[in-house]
Amino acid sequence: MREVTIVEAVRETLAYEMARDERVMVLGEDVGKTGGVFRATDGLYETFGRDRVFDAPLAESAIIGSAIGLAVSGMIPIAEIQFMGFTHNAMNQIAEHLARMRYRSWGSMPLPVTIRTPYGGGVRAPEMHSDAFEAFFTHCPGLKVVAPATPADTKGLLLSAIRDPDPVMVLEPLRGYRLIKGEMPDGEYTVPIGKAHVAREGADCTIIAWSAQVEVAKRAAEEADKQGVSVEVVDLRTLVPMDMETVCESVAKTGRVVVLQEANKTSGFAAEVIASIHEDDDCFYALKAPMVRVCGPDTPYPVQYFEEEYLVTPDKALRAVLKTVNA
Amino acid sequence: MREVTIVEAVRETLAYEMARDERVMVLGEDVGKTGGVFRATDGLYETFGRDRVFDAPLAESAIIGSAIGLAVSGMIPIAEIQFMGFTHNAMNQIAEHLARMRYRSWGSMPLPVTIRTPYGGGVRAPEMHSDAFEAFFTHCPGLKVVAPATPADTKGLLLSAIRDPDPVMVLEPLRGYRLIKGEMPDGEYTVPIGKAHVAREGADCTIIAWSAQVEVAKRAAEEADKQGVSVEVVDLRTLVPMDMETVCESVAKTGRVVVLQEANKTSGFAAEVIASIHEDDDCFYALKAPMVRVCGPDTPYPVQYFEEEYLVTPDKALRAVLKTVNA
Amino acid sequence: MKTMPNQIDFGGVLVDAPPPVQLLDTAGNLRADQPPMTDEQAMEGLRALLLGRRFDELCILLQRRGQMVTLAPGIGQEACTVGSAMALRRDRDWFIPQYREAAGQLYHGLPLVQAFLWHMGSPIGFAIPEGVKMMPFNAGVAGHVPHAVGIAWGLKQQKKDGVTIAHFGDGATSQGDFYEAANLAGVVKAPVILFCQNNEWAISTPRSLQSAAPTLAQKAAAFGIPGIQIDGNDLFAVYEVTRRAVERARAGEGPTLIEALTYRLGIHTTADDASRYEPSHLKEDWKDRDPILRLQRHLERRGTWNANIGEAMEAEVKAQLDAAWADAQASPIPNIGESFTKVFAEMTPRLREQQAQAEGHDA
Amino acid sequence: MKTMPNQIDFGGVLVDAPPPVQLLDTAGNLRADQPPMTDEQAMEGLRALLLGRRFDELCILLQRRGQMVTLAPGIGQEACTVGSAMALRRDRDWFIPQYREAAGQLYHGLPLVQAFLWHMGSPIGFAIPEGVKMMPFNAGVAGHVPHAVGIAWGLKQQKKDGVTIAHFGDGATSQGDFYEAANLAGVVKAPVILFCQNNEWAISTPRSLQSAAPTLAQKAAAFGIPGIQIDGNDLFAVYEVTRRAVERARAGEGPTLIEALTYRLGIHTTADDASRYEPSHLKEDWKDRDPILRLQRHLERRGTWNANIGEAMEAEVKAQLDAAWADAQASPIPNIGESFTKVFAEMTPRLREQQAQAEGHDA
Ligand SMILES: Cc1ncc(C[n+]2csc(CCOP(=O)(O)OP(=O)(O)O)c2C)c(N)n1
Ligand SMILES: Cc1ncc(C[n+]2csc(CCOP(=O)(O)OP(=O)(O)O)c2C)c(N)n1
Ligand SMILES: [Mg+2]
Ligand SMILES: [Mg+2]
Repeated sequence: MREVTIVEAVRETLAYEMARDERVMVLGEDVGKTGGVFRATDGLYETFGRDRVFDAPLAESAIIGSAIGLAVSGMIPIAEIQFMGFTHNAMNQIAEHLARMRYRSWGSMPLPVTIRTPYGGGVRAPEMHSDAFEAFFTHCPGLKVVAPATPADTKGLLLSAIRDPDPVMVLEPLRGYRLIKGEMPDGEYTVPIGKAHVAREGADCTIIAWSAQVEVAKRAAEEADKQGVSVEVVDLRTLVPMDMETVCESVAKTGRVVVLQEANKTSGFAAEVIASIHEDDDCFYALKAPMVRVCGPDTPYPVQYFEEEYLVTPDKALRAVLKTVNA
Repeated sequence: MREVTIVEAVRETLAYEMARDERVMVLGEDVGKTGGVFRATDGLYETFGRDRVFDAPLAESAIIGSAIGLAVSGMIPIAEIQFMGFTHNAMNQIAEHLARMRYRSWGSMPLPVTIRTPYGGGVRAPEMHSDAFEAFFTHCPGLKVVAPATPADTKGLLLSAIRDPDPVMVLEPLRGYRLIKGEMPDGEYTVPIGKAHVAREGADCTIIAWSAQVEVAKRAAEEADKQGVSVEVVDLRTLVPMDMETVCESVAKTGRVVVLQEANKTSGFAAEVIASIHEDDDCFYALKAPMVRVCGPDTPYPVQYFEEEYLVTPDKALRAVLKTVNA
Repeated sequence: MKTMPNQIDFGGVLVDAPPPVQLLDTAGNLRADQPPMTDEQAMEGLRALLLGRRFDELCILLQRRGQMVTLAPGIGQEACTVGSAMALRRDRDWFIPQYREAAGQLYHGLPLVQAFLWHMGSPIGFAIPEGVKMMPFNAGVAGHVPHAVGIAWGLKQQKKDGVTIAHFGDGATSQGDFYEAANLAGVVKAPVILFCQNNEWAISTPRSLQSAAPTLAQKAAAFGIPGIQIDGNDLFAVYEVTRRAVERARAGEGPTLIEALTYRLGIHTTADDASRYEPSHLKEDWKDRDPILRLQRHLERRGTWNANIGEAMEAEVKAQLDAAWADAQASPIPNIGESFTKVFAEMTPRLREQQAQAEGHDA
Repeated sequence: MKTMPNQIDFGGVLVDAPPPVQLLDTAGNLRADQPPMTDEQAMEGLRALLLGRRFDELCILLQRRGQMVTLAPGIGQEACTVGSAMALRRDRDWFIPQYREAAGQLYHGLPLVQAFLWHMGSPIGFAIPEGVKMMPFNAGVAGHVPHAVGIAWGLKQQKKDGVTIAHFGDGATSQGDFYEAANLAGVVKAPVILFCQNNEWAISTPRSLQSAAPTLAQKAAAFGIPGIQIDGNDLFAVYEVTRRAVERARAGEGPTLIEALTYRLGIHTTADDASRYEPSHLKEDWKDRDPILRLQRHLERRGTWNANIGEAMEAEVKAQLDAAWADAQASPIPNIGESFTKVFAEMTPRLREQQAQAEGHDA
């Protein structure tokens, strides 16, 4: 175990799997010599060469579309989209083709494609560079969606994603790339897709979070502790398929739920979390108070002036916790 | 008042507004001579000429992207996307540009653009021609989304959309184009964006629906009547902004909620409806039983063999009503 | 600085687009020293054209009777798909269809029964059999072009000796995916043939409204790859030009864009009504350029074909179609429950639950 | 069939791409009979180049000090944006930027204070003042190209006498939106200039990996419109070729694609580290071709410019920048509450609620 950042976890995992399996290749904008704009592919070009670490033309739809073909031909492509906002440019390939090919071909054409993309804001980036619309990918049947919060989970989930016979979107916490540090196991290490994780135990209220929001949740929990409220934090890790078992266990214990979501509120993934808990009889009857969402407002992601006010903060999360605990 | 179909309502509304305001133009694939693949623009080409009824090259992103420019230049463009599935190809223009331009330009560049598209399945069309991912558009700040269920609402909402200073997605019930008939007022007639409508009064349970699901809801309500259960049907009409007032009034009355959604379940708009009701204190404490979603399964929209089994039927809706009433 | 209809303007340098390649004229005369294939091969090609034609005709009939779903026949365009498929090696080269290529797909190895099942709306029609190098038909215009490029690129990387061909229409050349993929193909020198069937229409939109480019072949200039315009109703021209492009691709020289001039002698799809927009004389004008007639005329002149042989061929094709159609009808109808197993390699908990519901286990 | 580096292959017909248009060589010698503009205009152009250069330099400095957000300077490329803006009429022609065009935007009417506010991350920097024919900068590569085409098309439909110009980079020419929009522009003969600044890099991706097309100008062939390659560090060539394209557009003859050869003498953005990928000699090679130096050399030879005049101009530009920067800093900081009012013309109930929350009314 070593302490690494998220971006180091990504890089080492890619290097590990590329060394192990020569079918694995990386393609995307600027993934080559410069090692990706966040250095997530740093050094791969030098080790594995241009064919397996491919600086693609500036065309997201062609990146995903050709990754589909590469997979059909026998390769295991990992496509990087430089910022999540630009997955919009490839939406047709992702939602209509990548996600549906196994189904369309009635099982005859599985696509082991991984899409990695930095996700969310908080680093004062320009417009379109801070998008968080994971909800949409979770609404595309045929796609799995993971959103790790720690370096270890980043390694474990990325490795699982690459080896998964189906397409997986790996949403990497942009603002955590360098800020979030943590222990990461060496060598073989996978985290199963579809398993949530209790990141912190507590008794009075459950905060459900994923990706960068897990940090926010933990800080809110610490604050809550000082006020005598014991908060459990469930890190979903995987959004599709969601681990209702772990969620319901926590809800059964605390009876109170706060969901954190960086994206703008309306139709975000928090709504699915709430609806899923609501419609699960065991979960529902354990609830002692209405669940609360803490989300970004329904404006576009703002320019840098308002960024901090836009984001979900430990303070906002704490207020929601106290509200539900006192409801 | 005359009885017309949905597609006739669309056509007459377009003709009405184009005659009234010469800035209004229609662009899309095959909207010209052939009058659109559903004949929604039939006759417009002959009346208003090629410039205002423009057969675009087969390029959805250019259709929406150029509509943005047309609006900036002073036109009022109505873009038709031939089937909703192909809005995926224009997602970057819709989500990143059209929806955000007013905000990006800090209010200086409003975009009065209307996007019309047939939405949903049920007509045994090929793959990608039956998509229903309204949820995504409702997650794009800056977009309004309407989904009429009747010819009168189609006219009223389409007219409001064209005149709205902001971009509006008009989702037209594909399978209702010819099947749904109803009275439509002549001349000036608008339905305000953001107002739901109680399509049927009832006392024991509220079904919330939109677009083609309103018909399904009504039929389920009739069946329920026979079994002594009185069902109220709320036709949302507008998804963004959602009319929580009308919804909550109905919930306060019945205390029970079933939401119908044609799209696959996970992260669909029904989740937002449920989360919104759940977090509204007045609504929440009026609930006598957990709310229920009735949705499409989380598979891609199927080939024709399974289409009927995939869709939400009055029978499935009825079962949900009975379940919640007996809960 | 004005360009003439067939001229291309490069910063003031005007270039004439060369005329389309033709090896057989409408009357069936050979316009080359040698035919590009043996008479035997030509007869095999003729039979494939006929099978495609009769398959499409039968399916339209069955569709009108309610036994099939909306479909897009390739009537009049069969030389494009068959001729190009003949230039491939089935065991290693990939044929990536749009939705109008049944003739070529059958030639390349799609079992006839599956083609019927596809048009019946059965999911089994989409399951590509082991060993058949093909993707299922794609209803989204141009979306498959990057797939074809990706496959070709992957084969090259793995040093597998294969090329791919993607078929698409004139309308598809307006889609971002076509351009992005073709540009990428040029960069990686992917062994791919981009085969555009310019049938003059994209539903009701005429070729002239699709692009101001006088030829679609010249779009190749945007990608730094060769582009060539051919007579798409001439099996020999299609075969020979594709064959050369395949050779080029196999030799590592990269992609080629082929624009085949053809015409939709049938219908756009069974859901379309062309009388609303298509000038009736156009179809008439093109009837005489029918690729089947043309090849028959040529082979008749060579003594390889005559009316009797033609009849026998028709009977054989009919018998083959009837047998496959019977098989298709007898094919088991998959259960909706099965569809839940096709989303992922393993069902998620939610899918399992939904499967149980759909199968009525929890009604 | 192999093409030479600058050749285009049309079905076997090989065409040489013409050399880039140049009116001023590196030494400042005029390579034409007449300069395309008066000395007065040229001095105005020089001042605009300088203002753009000093603005960018100042902003980089301020960014390094933490007073500005990530930004993309146009250092070395100013002749492209200023020269093309000089060919427009501010009161009716539209300038549609990507993100690297401050020099041209300032020339076309963007108030300097707003340019500062933009780079400070203030939303006010994005509010286009009444009467300025411009869209706010676009962070999504090529996404604005269809907007420019749409504006041009709309002006034409409304018989308003205006043209539009869209600026974008070499990388942008790989995006579907560029191709789709340019193709549409050809079809509707939109009065638009598609101005590609080929600065040899898209972040770390060299031009050679962006497309196999030997020139980007030849992509015009795909759209049936003229394409022309020019020296982008030559203000005269940029101005003159753009002017002719504008004239053509105004006369109803449709769009032109211009590829300007230039180089990113500065940085990609303040977030990039070019030392990781850029061979250091390249920037050195290009330094002598600096568009400002070149114009100064020319004007010095004509007796219009000398070191003293240059110093005065520098001082004037500096004073202008200092004043505007002071204004920008004094500009009121908008309240987050205001941002809720910019989503729609009227706030929705939910936005009103969220506004109240954000302003702490319901804490
Ligand atoms: C991306 C996309 N947009 C729109 C459609 C609807 N559509 C189906 S076929 C067609 C015309 C296609 O024309 P072309 O590419 O020339 O092929 P053809 O049908 O003539 O073979 C259109 C617009 C679609 N299937 N996909
Ligand atoms: C659609 C999209 N994809 C990716 C990016 C990330 N990105 C920002 S600038 C850039 C390179 C652009 O290169 P080019 O078009 O040549 O313009 P230049 O920066 O050289 O002026 C990339 C990939 C983006 N902004 N938009
Ligand atoms: Mg066609
Ligand atoms: Mg560049």
